[in-house]
Amino acid sequence: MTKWGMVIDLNKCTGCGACVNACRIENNIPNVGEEEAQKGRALDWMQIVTEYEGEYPDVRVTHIPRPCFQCDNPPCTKVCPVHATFLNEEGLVGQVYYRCIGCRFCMAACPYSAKKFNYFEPDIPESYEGIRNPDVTRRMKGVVEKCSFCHHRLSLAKDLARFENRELREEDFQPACVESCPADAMTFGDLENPDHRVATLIHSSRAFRLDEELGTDPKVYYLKKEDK
Amino acid sequence: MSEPKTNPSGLIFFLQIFSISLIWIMVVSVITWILNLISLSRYLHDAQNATLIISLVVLPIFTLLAGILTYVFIGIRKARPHD
Amino acid sequence: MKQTGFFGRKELLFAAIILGLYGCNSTEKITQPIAYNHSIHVSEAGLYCTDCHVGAETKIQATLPSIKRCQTCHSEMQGESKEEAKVVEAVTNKEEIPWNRIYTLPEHVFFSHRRHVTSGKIPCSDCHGDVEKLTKPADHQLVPIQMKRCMNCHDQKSISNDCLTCHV
Amino acid sequence: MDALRKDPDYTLYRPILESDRRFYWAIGFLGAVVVWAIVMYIRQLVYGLGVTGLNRTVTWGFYIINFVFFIGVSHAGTLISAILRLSQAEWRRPITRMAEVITAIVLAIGGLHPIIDLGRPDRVLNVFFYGRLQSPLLWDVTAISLYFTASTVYLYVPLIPDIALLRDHTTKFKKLYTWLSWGYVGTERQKHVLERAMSILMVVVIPVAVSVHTVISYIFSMTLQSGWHSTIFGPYFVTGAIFSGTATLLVVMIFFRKFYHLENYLKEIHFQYLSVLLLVFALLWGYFTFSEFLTGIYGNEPMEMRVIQFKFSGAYAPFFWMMVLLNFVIPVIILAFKKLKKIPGILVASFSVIIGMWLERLIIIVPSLSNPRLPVVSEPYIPSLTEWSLFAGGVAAFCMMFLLFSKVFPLISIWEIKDGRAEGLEAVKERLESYLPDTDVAGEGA
Repeated sequence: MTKWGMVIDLNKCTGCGACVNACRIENNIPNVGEEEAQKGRALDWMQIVTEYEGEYPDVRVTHIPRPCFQCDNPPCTKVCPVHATFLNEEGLVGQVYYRCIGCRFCMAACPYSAKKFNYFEPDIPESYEGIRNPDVTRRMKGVVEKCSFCHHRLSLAKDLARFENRELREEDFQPACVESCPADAMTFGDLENPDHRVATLIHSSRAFRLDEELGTDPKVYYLKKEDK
Repeated sequence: MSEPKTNPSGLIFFLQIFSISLIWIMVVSVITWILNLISLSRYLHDAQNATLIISLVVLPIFTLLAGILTYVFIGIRKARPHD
Repeated sequence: MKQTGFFGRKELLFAAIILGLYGCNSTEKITQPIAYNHSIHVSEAGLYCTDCHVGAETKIQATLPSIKRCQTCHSEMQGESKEEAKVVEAVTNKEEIPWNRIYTLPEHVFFSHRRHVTSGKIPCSDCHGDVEKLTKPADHQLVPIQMKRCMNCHDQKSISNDCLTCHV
Repeated sequence: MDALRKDPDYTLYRPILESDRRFYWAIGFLGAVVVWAIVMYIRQLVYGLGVTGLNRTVTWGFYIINFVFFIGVSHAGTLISAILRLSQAEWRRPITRMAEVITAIVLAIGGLHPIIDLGRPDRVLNVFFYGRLQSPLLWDVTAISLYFTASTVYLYVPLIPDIALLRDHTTKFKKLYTWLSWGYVGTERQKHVLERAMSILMVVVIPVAVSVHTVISYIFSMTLQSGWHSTIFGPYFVTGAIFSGTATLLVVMIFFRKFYHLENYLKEIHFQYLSVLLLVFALLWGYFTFSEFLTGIYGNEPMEMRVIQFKFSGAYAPFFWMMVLLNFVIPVIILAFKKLKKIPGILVASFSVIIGMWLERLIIIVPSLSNPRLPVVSEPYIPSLTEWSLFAGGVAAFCMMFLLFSKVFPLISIWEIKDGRAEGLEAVKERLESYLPDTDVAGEGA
């Protein structure tokens, strides 16, 4: 069984935000505008969480890109009253916008603040129509959304592989954030397939997951930042 | 003045029958609803058994409440003095 | 005391109106600019669906035929039909015929024709009905799009019914 | 009609028969507030939940606070009335009806709040078609609908004899009363039927009431959020619910005593007795709060501590200490001293508890959400005009529905008062004698 996962090397991550922007464009994430962003309603699926350690001038900054962790034991899917968010067979946590009733229980339950809520009708300007990704559903007001590991890309990759009558390869399916990372800090693949780089990377001595003690079993691993 | 009080006219009788049937319709729909949800959760394999029990407990209480109400309605009507 | 039935005449009328309204909620009929005859094209000209609706086998979307498709046969009259004359006229003027879509998927559904037609080997008529026997253009979906139908078929063919398969 | 005027309990009928100008003013004002709230809600429907002050991390605000608060208040009624009836406390007679009405009305209003809170209320039926039983929200739907049914039945059944009295003695709403009284005239058999039904209901309603608020607390305690994930939440919420409910009942009693001149029925002693309950629950609430925070602080789990510090000395400190003051210090001081425990004092204590319990719900919900586990930026939650309006609308709807109820049905159970006069005295005497040791048994043994 495949189990998609991601490894992010914090040593390499510079916090440039390319992944955030790639995600925005790939997934038709609307720009909420400055005023709304000030209120804390930005819709970015990929967020860079910055951790500061130490006092000035010896500050150590760690940038942690945070997609949805696609937990294997997701706290969000348990509480959804209508099966709008669920864990699928490949270990991806899905979010179906047309089923969601907008109770925001999953947001309250997610310990990683990975879910976002459309407080207003998402505004995608006319001029964006040409570059809008037709494979990703445009969200409507009042629903919760989140990172899907670019599942539409997986669909297309599988489709193409079947069409060309071959197995799915590692490079066939890469989420937009991984693809765009200029520092090559992100690796994506099947955690249970020994041929994929992620499968070996997660056994690295630097590998850890955020808030592992919660038992949520996230599928996004980080490689610890080390002083060089 | 006290003539229609124990032998209600057609409209009121209809309303009374209506209110009894309403509570039963509600109980039956709640039961079908919960059972439907249980079968759904079986299909999706996503509910722990304990959570099913929480919802199942509700059903007899709903039925009991409807039963009490019916008992009161019919009991009072039957026991009224005939004139 | 006046004896009346359980329901008066007014109530019956009212109920009839409600039921009538419920029954008549038929959808809008779709009309085509040209009364296209599927049956002739399939049985006499020996065409396949994918000859005109290109993309069904290789792409995500099947398409409505462009005028270039019609041009291959209808650059001049084949028969005597008035409808054909319209096609020939369009071909000579190099105008696209404004066909109207009957099947449109809601935006939140991802459906790949390639996956179903080529990989799944599902005949067109499973989802679109017996279009090949139609002598007039269909004015409604012969087999309506319903999630229940999709899920039943997926169940029977033991294909994943995971929501993410179709809804992203 | 004239016969009714000679009835010693004419005061109880009077609100139904006569309305003065104050009543219309009150209804007009409350109605305006409710209409305003509805307008604001429609605005929210059109624009989306963006009109509230909620944001990315604080996803639940006023609506859920009010939901928990209102459902809590609703506990007063049915529970208090059922316990008092079950324990055959004779002083219950003028109190039970008001308590039950509070439950039914507040529950209806509180039950609406989750729907107000939904981003897509148009899809609420999904809960019925595709609901998932493992979600605590689904347990809520079932529990609240059960509790609403139970408390409405429990309000209605003891109301039947009063409806029959109204049907026989008044001319207003004749059809309604005839419909709802089912031909009750008070024969022995009919009384027996009612008594049996009531005794079953009393027993059923208590566990239902307790379980409902436990289930509400599960919404929070089932998540992993620090400050919510606590085993004590079930009983803590139930205690808080009865606490705020009792306070509301006292306020309602004091108000209607003045408004409808019920001094002859709601005497000082009733308030004294009920306020003892309020005092007990104030202490109980203090105990629960103490254990909740002590375990958190002693364990010193970093996330838990962050939330606790946010409450103790952070942005929510004013609300927290205000809550302790209003919920514990003020009521305990007022109710522990006989001199202060008069009706004005009780009114002050009750109001302080109502506000304090609302703050408690705020303190439970917002600080946990404001402190997400990951150091993502969390903006402060500032409720918008829409949320305040809907809050005011909820309170106004409660007052208005209560006033309207008082114009159709008596707020004090007339038949229970009459029964108390006719049989209560004898029954209590008999019962008391049965408690006491028999005087002649000792002599026989010698």
